[in-house]
This record gives sequence, structure tokens and C-alpha cells, in this order.
Amino acid sequence: MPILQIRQAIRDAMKEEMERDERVFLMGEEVGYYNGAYKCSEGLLDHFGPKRVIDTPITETGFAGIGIGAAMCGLRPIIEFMTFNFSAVAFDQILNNAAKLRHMTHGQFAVPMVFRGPNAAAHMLGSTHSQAFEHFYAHIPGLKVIAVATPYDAKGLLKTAIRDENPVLFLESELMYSVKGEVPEEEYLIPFGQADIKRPGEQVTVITWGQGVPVALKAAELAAAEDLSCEVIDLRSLRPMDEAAIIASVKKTNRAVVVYHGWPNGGVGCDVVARIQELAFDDLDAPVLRVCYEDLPMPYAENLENLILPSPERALAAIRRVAYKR
Amino acid sequence: MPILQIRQAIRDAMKEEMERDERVFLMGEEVGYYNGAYKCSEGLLDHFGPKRVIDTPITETGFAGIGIGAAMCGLRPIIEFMTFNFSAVAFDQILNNAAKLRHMTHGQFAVPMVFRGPNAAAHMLGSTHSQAFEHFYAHIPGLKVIAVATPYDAKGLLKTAIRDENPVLFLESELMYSVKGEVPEEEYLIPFGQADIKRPGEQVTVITWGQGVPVALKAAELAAAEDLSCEVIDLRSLRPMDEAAIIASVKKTNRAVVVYHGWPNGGVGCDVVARIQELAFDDLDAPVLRVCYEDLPMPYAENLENLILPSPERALAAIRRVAYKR
Amino acid sequence: MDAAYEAKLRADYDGQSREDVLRDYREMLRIRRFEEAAARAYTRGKISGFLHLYIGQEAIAVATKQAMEPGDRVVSTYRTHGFAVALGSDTKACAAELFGKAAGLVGGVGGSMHFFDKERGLWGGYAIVGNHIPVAAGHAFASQYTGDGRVTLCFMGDGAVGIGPVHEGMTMAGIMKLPIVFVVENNQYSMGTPLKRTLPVEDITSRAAGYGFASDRFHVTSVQETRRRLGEAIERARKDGKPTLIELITYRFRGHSMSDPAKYRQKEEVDRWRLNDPLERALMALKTIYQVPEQELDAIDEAIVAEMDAAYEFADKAPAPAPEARFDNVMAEGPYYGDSATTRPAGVE
Amino acid sequence: MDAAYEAKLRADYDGQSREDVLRDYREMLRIRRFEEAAARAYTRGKISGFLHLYIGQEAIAVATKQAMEPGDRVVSTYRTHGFAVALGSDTKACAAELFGKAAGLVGGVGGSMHFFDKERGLWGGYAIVGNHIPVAAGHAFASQYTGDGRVTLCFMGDGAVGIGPVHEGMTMAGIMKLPIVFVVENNQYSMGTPLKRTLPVEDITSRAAGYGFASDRFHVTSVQETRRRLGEAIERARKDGKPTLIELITYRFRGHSMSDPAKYRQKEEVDRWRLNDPLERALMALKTIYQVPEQELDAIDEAIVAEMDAAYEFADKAPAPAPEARFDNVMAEGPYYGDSATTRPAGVE
Ligand SMILES: Cc1ncc(C[n+]2csc(CCOP(=O)(O)OP(=O)(O)O)c2C)c(N)n1
Ligand SMILES: Cc1ncc(C[n+]2csc(CCOP(=O)(O)OP(=O)(O)O)c2C)c(N)n1
Ligand SMILES: [Mg+2]
Ligand SMILES: [Mg+2]
Repeated sequence: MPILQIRQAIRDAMKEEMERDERVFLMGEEVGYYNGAYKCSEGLLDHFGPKRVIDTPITETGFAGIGIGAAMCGLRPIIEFMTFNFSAVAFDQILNNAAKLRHMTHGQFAVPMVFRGPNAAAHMLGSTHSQAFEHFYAHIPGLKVIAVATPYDAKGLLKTAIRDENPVLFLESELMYSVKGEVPEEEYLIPFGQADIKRPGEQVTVITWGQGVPVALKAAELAAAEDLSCEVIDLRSLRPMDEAAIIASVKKTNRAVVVYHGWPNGGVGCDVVARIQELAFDDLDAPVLRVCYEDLPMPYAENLENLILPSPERALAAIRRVAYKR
Repeated sequence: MPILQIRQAIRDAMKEEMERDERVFLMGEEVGYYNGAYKCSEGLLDHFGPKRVIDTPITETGFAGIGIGAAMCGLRPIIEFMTFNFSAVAFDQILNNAAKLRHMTHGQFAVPMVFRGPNAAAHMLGSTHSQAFEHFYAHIPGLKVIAVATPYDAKGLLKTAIRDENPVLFLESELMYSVKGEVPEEEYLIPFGQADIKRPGEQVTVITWGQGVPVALKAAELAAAEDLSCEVIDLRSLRPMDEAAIIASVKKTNRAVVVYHGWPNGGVGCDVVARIQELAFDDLDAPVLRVCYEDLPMPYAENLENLILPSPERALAAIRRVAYKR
Repeated sequence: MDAAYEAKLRADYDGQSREDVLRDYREMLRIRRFEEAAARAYTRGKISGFLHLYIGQEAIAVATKQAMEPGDRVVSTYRTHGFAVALGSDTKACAAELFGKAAGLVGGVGGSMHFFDKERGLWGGYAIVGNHIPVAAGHAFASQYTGDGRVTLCFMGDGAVGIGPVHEGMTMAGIMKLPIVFVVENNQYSMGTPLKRTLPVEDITSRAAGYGFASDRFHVTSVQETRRRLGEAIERARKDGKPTLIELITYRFRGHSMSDPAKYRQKEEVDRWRLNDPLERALMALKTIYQVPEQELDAIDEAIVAEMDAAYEFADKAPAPAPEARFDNVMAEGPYYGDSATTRPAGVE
Repeated sequence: MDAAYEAKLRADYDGQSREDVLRDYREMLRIRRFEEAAARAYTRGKISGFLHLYIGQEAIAVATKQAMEPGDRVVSTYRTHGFAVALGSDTKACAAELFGKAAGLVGGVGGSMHFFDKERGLWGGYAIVGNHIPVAAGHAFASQYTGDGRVTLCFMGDGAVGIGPVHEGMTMAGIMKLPIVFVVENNQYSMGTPLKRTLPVEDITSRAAGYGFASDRFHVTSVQETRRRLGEAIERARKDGKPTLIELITYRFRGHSMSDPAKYRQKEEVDRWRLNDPLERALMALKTIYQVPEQELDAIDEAIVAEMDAAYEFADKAPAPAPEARFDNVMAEGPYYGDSATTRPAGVE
């Protein structure tokens, strides 16, 4: 099977869908002539021309809204945020228009579109550029929220996102665009709402997504060296969430740790905890722990950033704790 | 003791603080000549003049930012959002400027200010005007988030908010502005981070805040009629949160229900659950349940809205469930 | 009637047929009577939430309907009943929407602030000030992309022009040369605030140059002048892909919403504007220029009142949405019961 | 040197003393050498994150420093080292900030994009495009409120003018007549995008009328002309409370940030702009008009290079922030360890 980087898998997904469906277009800052700030749209302008690969001025609210308005007319926009940090200035468009228009119009209109771009901390970008937005968006009914961690998942889920009839927030990672993996040549789609067991195990369930995945896998490796077997579940889809997969694993392991990028209070991490403790109360042998950012704005300095980010070591400590091995 | 409405308590708090400190000013849409969309600033323009009670155009990002910039210069702005729904268009100012500037400037600047206004569903305002914003804001380090449910709390906490050296989001309720209660004539301040036991009880802890408070109290009354004794804890302060008060009560009752306005996935409700199950794991006799909005955009139709809102009946059902009485 | 007023009236109606003026009058009156009935129903507690009436601005919606072609789109605000009625939405469905009934224009889920009627060209109905401007630009973008030849007409209040999304939508429309007309309905107030306290300039169209737009600005006194000048802008959008910013100077005779007693303005001011009320002027023209008998005019009014009475009676009697209706139209897949088993409504699997 | 160039050069420097020109040259060169050193450090992996250089735009920061009075405020973007150096920030602290060290301008927590030096009038350092414009208006509001007589100078890139917060901040400044000067540093590109693809008009100051602002627009070729024209706007703000929108036409010679190879433009274009580089022109003037000996010029450069070498060496050797520094300046009350015992850092009570 061909080996691709995540950025290539994303590009291929967009390219294939744009070839398949003329209604699909890509819009955002520097997606065209510049080939994307992180090169996820490399070659697409050349291939499809400026009608379908559209550079915008710095107007996140403007072009998010254009995407929404175009989707209501039957087009299928892909809106790239250079990073999801910049979606903060378009928050209202996502909250009040994208998420609600189908409902508000009583189904007269649909909003089939994708907002995509890198999310969460990269490396030393400071507090304004290091935020995890699933914790805001997965709260909102009417949206779907996806986070990817491998080229295979990125391609299969992005194609699904582009074909979905709902607004989808598709979260990538600047740090992981170069991560390589096998991607089949033949077409495939990955359905939403299905978690993926990235590492099977018996003693502790580690639930994770996005940039948390490599952290969790590394932690599981460290745990294995201590004879602690972890099952690493990559949620991939945060809304809808594969509750069944989580609960099945927790019923087996009786212990869970959630590893992710983002602040601790509220957000998807607490959501996972709330579901587990309710749906598997009698199965739990220990509280569900979260390993995420410290509750602090992200500093630029490398040593401080590293302390705040969830690390395999911190995840391991939590895994040990829920397994009462410390 | 004088009996005041919440709106009057809020006005008195602002008035007293503006009299005490010339640096305090009030800015927002219709706060001056109109006396506030919900009359929380009644008479303040007459009393303080247009220099300190400032009507703005519809530019939430503009006047939120003006407040932030003024606070950095040593003033102490009170920024009124006509409702917190409109803070969505100023989201970036709150997330990236208000919350982070002290940190980002390494303490060269402080942002002592209050954003206040009604929050969550009122009555038949539809999906764009019925949202609970604590679930977004309490996620963010650097902010404080307060929600009030009585005139006494409103006055004492708003005065504290105005004097606080940090940016404070102060959440009121359109539906509760006319709620009456005793307010002492002499000055008092209520510290942040202290929950208030609104009804003591023994068997189930009901954690709530803001518009959830009357729902929880009513549910506790219904439960009492069934010989189920509930302790109703009004958090008042969502960030910082009085974890000690919650845990102390749960250690006594061994059961907890969280009753609040807002969507279920993520947010403050899940946050409370995550903390309880971690800090009182061995004390819990049942999972912690949430009673909140259904995971749906809010419709206008009264009957549908009532089904979606947390009701005393739904809260009672959850109370019964955690008490294994159903 | 003083001579100057009469002269202006004659000039306004110069060259118009009796039938045309009657039609315009009738259409404006339909809106007014719809709104008056809404106000009464609100007072009787039949309508809840916010209710923003279009009384005084009716000529704009009527002119828009005439100026646009089938397929063109109107995108507007929470003050949008006028457009619905003018565009031909069923007044029964409109009234039922205000009452939150299943037969409402949007099934009772939107209420007054969120009217949509796609079939008739009403593309909303937006209640967050200014956030429909980028969306409207998106409709125009879609027209450009598909070459469907449609024009989008995007309306907003004078109070909206300071907010960021308006600027961003206009910036995009200007760069992309989208087939769109932006219309500011300047009714002198943004809630309780008169223009001069919310705008750094008097002339809103002074913004047009900064976006590379054409512009126009005038007092709305008659349907036909408004239609003609809107028509020019629509043509410019359709033929040349050049956006226009139009400022329509008008007045709302009621408070901002039903909860606003409008104490911030003097009776004299309101009276002055009443002289320019396009509906009153049309009536005056019909009486004086076209010599339409009182009787005929009364009959028109009665027929309209009867339509509105029927609409509001329908609304009153119509059933509320079924409880399960709240699960509809949230997600495309069908009824949606929430994402977690932990918080699923009772009785739902 | 061709005759036209020389004539323009003589005109530009007419009436200026040797000392003044030397001072301006020296200050511009300090910025350039600081930036070049930053680029080298970045290449060596000593600096991380995004690094946006000010090379080509130095005259603006130098002119600003001269035009403003003590207490006036500069609010700018992520491309802000130039202002820090011009305003007199310690170059050691600036370099240390780029290296993420405790001795940095903001303790190493901000990095290149978030420079602040309140003491010297540098009020940021904002990295979300446009979101500092309302904040800057807030500073100006505070000046009006307290009557402190200060003026706020708010800088932004050409790419920022389409975004909503810029519009809202300007709208507020216009209505409230705040003592502020908005300066667009039009360096021809917003990242890889040339102006004509991000702006619906060529002349950004065509927006000024819509806000009730005065305006000015010119090519930045020398410090003194820039100082003079900025000074007029500052005066207008301070004396009359009238905001001005200024468009400064300039050029950045490097890519948008260090990760941008700037392949989107031709060498000829860059060469053309080099002829107008204010630093090169000052050097040329010093050589040809003021006849400053090479030796003297070399000595100036060497001294500056020595300053920057020392700064970067300091930065390199300086210690990283202590681990506990991450708890500082989050909340006013003192070290902050997070809001929940469930997620408190190990070892913290
Ligand atoms: C972003 C936002 N801020 C505030 C409001 C509350 N609000 C609704 S209408 C209105 C006044 C709008 O005035 P204008 O634009 O002139 O329109 P008009 O009501 O006169 O038709 C305000 C402040 C809102 N809906 N959205
Ligand atoms: C809201 C937002 N969107 C996008 C970005 C990413 N970004 C940073 S700088 C930049 C280009 C800005 O160009 P310009 O305003 O001309 O300033 P210059 O870099 O030329 O100084 C972009 C797109 C951002 N920081 N903030
Ligand atoms: Mg108005
Ligand atoms: Mg630029």
C-alpha cells in the first residue's frame, strides 16, 4: 500500500471528492497560490483552477459565512481555517448559523459543509495559537466534530465529511501533518461515530483522539514495559461519539484514562468521564482520570510548554493510578 | 431588610461601585438613555452622566475590546451584553484578549473588568437567543465565571466582580430579573469560589447554579414530599469552583445530581461530574446524573421548549434514580 | 392637504395607472394589517418572545417583490414579516409561526425572528444582528459559481452597519464581484438609539467606495420609485456582477419590539414621519389623484382584514407541534435524540 | 546612481542635518541587524514558533518613536520587533524573548508574536489579525476618560483591513472621537497574497470617510517625512480628538515568516523595491550628500552588530524560565495552579 503523510491524505481526499462532485470547492486563506499554509492543498489550484480553489482575505467570519450560504444553495464547501485558533473570530457563524440553520428553517435548508484545519498546540506558538477547539464545538448540537491522527483515518473520514449532509468540523494537527502511514489506493470511506482501537489491551482503557493519540500510544508502550496492558481507543469522531466502544472496553478493563489536548475544565474530556461513570458505574474499579493541558494559557518557552502538554509520562502516571500500581 | 428584585440589586451594585470608584464605568447597547434592555441600569445615566454610562452601537467585538483596552489602562469597565448570546460575536476578544493579556504580557497589564448580562434560555426566543454560555467560558483559564440566582447573591457577587483584578463573566437571567429577595442596606461583598447551600439535606446532593436554582429547589421540595431529603448547592461561582463544598456534601449524601441550563455534552455539568467521581469515588453510591437541556437547538414553540428545558419533574426523576427509588 | 405635499404626491404618482397604485396600496395594506393583528395577538398573550413590526416600512418589501425575478433571494433580519407577506407566503402559515404552531412557516420552531420561506424567495429571517451578511454573500457566491443568474438582496437595519460580519461580508462581495444588493433599511433607530449616536457618519453609503460598490440613497415615499431604484441595482448585480449598497430612509412607527414603548422619541417626530408614510401617501393619491371611491377602498381594506382575521384564527386553532417534532431537522439523518445515552429523553432508545 | 534617483534623494533630505540623518540611519540599522540576527538564530534552531521580520519597514518604527510623546502608546501586530527596538526596549530582553528565556521581554511566555514593553510605550504585540484594533480604541477611550492627553497609535497590516474587529474598533473610534491614529503598514502582501486579491479597492484610505476619519497615504522612503506626517495625525488626535487613517506604502524584503520562501514574487519586483528601501536610501544620502566617510559608517555598523551579537549571546546563555513560572500571571491573586484538585500539577497542593 502506498505510504502517505497526513497532509497528502487530506489533499487526496479533497482532490478525489472535488473530482467526483463539481459542487465541492475549497476556500480559505492561502489555500490556492500558496498551496496551503501547511501544504494540505498542494497542487489543487493548478488542478482545479481558481473557481474551485479560492484564496480569501483574512475574514474568517466572512468566508465561513460564505461557505454556509453556499451550502444552503446546494454547494458543498470545504472551508479551511489556517488554524482553528482563527475560527474564534467566526465563532458565531459556526454556533448560530452552521449548527442551527437546518433546524431554524425547519429543514428548508441543509448546510452540508466541512470546516477543517489544524487544531490544538503545535510547537512554541504561544497562548493565542495553541488552543483545542473541539471542547467548544463538540458542545453544540447540530454539528459533527471529527479529529484525526493517521493518514488512513484522515483520508477516509475527510471523504465522509465532505459527503455528509451536516456541517462537520474536521480537526487536524500541524505537528502531525508529516506523520506517515498506509493509505489504500482504492476508494474507502470511514463512517462517523466509530471509534478505532489503536492498540488492544486488557487492564486499562485509554480514550484519546487527535494529538492525544501518539501520547496515549507511547504511554501504553511504557505501561506494557511494566506489564500493564492498555487498550487505546481513538475516538476519531467526538460528535457523534462511539459510546458503545468506550463502554465495551471499560466493562472489560474496569478502568479508564482520557488523554487529550485541551484544558481540563469541561470539554470533551469531562464529557467522556460523565458518560463512563454513568453507563459503566458498577464496572468501574477506579475513578476515570484525565490527562490533558494544565489549566493554564500556553507559554512560548519550550520547557514550560512541555510541562503543560499531556505527556506519555503523565499519562503513564494516570494509568498506574487507576490500576492502583504506584 | 429591604426587598429588591435582582435587576435592582444589580443596579445598586453598579451604582455603589461607580460612586466608590471613579474608574468604574458601564458600557453597552441601550444601557444609557434606554435604561437597559432589561432595566438593570435604570437611572444610572441620569445619575452619572454619559461619560460613565455609555451607549454603544451594535459592535460587541468593538465594545468588548474597548473594555479590555480601557481595563489595561487602569479603568474598571462593566461591559453589558444585551444577552450573552450576543457575546458569541465577541468570542475571540474574551478568549484571546480578556483571558490571556495578563499572562501574555507577563503581568505588565491587568484586565480588571466585568462582562455581564442575561444568559441561557428565557421564554420562547428561539435557538439563537436561548444559549447558556458558561459552558464555553468556564473552560478558559484566565477568566472567572459567576452565575447568580437571588438578589442577595447578585448584589454581593457583582460588587466583588467589579473590584476583582481579573476579567469576570457575570451571568444573570432575563427570566429572573424580577425575582425578589432581601438585600441588606449596609454594604457587603460575597467572595468568589464559595458555593451556597440553598437548602440543606441529607440524602441527595443537588448541584446547580443560575437558572437551575429554582428548578433544583422545586425538585427538592417535590422530593421532600416523598421523604427524600436533598441538599441543594448553588455553586454561584463556576470558575473558581467550590470543589470542597461539593465534595463535603457528596461525602455525606453519597449521591449527586447536577441541574442546570445548557446542553449536556461537555460544559460545566460534565466538569462537576468529572470532579465528583474523581474526588469522591469511594463515597458514591450511584452515578452522578445531569439534568439539563436536551441535546437540541431550542425551538420557539412553548410546548417544545418546555420539553427541552430542565424541569423540576425531570430533576426529581434523576434524584429518585440516584436514590434508587423509582 | 397643503399645496407642496400635493405637488410632490402628483409627481410621485405621475404616469402610474390606477390599477398599479391600487395593487401597491393593497400589498402594503396587507402587511400593515398583518402586523396590526400580530400586535393585538401579542397583547392578548397569544404570541411570545420578541415581536418586531414592519409598520412604516411596508413599501420596501412590496417594491422588492416587484423588482426581483423568480429565483432571486431575499435575506433579512428578525423584522421580516413584511417580506414574507409581500413575497406571497401564506398568511396563515405566517400567523401560525408567530403562535408557535406546527403549521407555522417553519413549523413553529422559529417564531417571529426566524421566518424562512425558500419557495417564495425568503431566505431568512436572521436574529443575530449582521450575521446574515456573509451568508447572503454565500448565496451570491453560489450564483456566481453555478451561473444560475440569480441575484441576492440582503437587507439590514441602520444599527447593523457597525458590526464586523457586515464588513466582512461586504469585503468578500466586493473582492469577488458577487451578484448582490445590500440594502440598509434606515428607520432612524437601532432599538432606542437614534442614528447619530451609533454612526460616525450620516450617510451610510459613504462606505460603498471602500468596498468598490455602487451606491444609492433615498427616502422611501412610494413603491414605484423604490422598485425602480432597487431594480437598477439588481440589474447591475445580475449583468455586471457589481454589488450595490443602498440606503433606504424610512421610519418604523411602532417601538423596536412589542416590549418597547418608544419613549425616546417625541410625538411631533412621529407625526412628521407619518406624512411620509408610503401607505398613507398611496391612500391619499388614490383618493385625490385617482378619485377612487371610499367604498372601493373600504372594500379592499375589509377583504384584507378578513384575510388576516382568518389567518390569526387559523393560527389560534392550529395544533402545537407534536412533542417529537423537537427531534426533527437537527441532523440530516432523521430524528435526532441527542448524542449520549446518558442524557437521552425519557422513552427514547 | 541615476539622476532622477539622486534628485529625489536630495529633495527628501533637504534641510536635514548630518547628525539627524546619521541618527535615523543608525536606528534603522539597529532594527535590521536585530532582525538579521534573529533570522540566523532561527536557522540555527535557537528560535522556534513563528518569526516575522520587519526588514524593509524599519523607517516606520523609527519615525513613530520620534513622532510620539512619552506616554503615547504603540499597539501593533506579531511583526513587532522593529517597534521594540525603536522604542528603546533592551535588545537583550528582546532576543531573550525570541529564545523563550526568563529574561525575555515578557518572561519567555510570548515569543516573537507577543512583544509587550509598557514602560517604553509598546502596548503589544497581538497575533490574532485585527483583534487589537478594539483594544487600542480602548486605550484611546481611557485617555479620553481620564484626560491624560495621550495618543494611541494602532498599527496593522494591509491584510487586516477586511476583518470585522478592525471595522468595529474604527466605528467606535469614529463615533466617540477618540485620540487615536490607525496606521496600515501596506507591505504589499498578506502572507503570500498580493493586495489586489485581498482588497476590493486599491486605496485603503477610501475607507476613512465612512468612519468620519481624516486620512493620509504615502510611500515610506525616509524617516523624516514619515515622522512629519505621522506627527500631523498625532496632533490631530491629541488636539481635536479626530482619528486618522494612514496608509503607509512599504515592502517586506523577507518572506511572511521564516517558514515562507516567498516564491510568489519575482526577483525583479524585490529589486525594484530595494531602490526605495529607506535604509538603503539613508545610506546613500549619507555617502553622497553628507559625504560621511566609509570608515565612520563601518564603525556605526560594527557597533550595532556588536550590540546585537551581545544581545543574542545573552539570550543564548540566559536560563529558561523556572518550571513554576508557568503558574505566574494567569490570575491576579498570585501563582495559579489550576481550578481543580483533579487536574492540579503533580506536587502542587
Ligand atoms: C449581535 C447582536 N447584538 C445585539 C442584538 C439585539 N438587537 C436586536 S435588534 C437590535 C437593534 C437593531 O437595529 P437596526 O439594525 O437599526 O434594525 P431595526 O430593528 O431598526 O430594524 C438590537 C440591539 C442582536 N440581536 N444581535
Ligand atoms: C484572524 C487570523 N486569521 C489568520 C491569521 C494568520 N495570519 C497571520 S499574519 C497573516 C497575514 C497578515 O498580513 P498583513 O495584515 O498584510 O500583515 P503583514 O504580515 O504583511 O505585516 C495571516 C493570514 C491570524 N493570525 N489571525
Ligand atoms: Mg433601525
Ligand atoms: Mg502585509
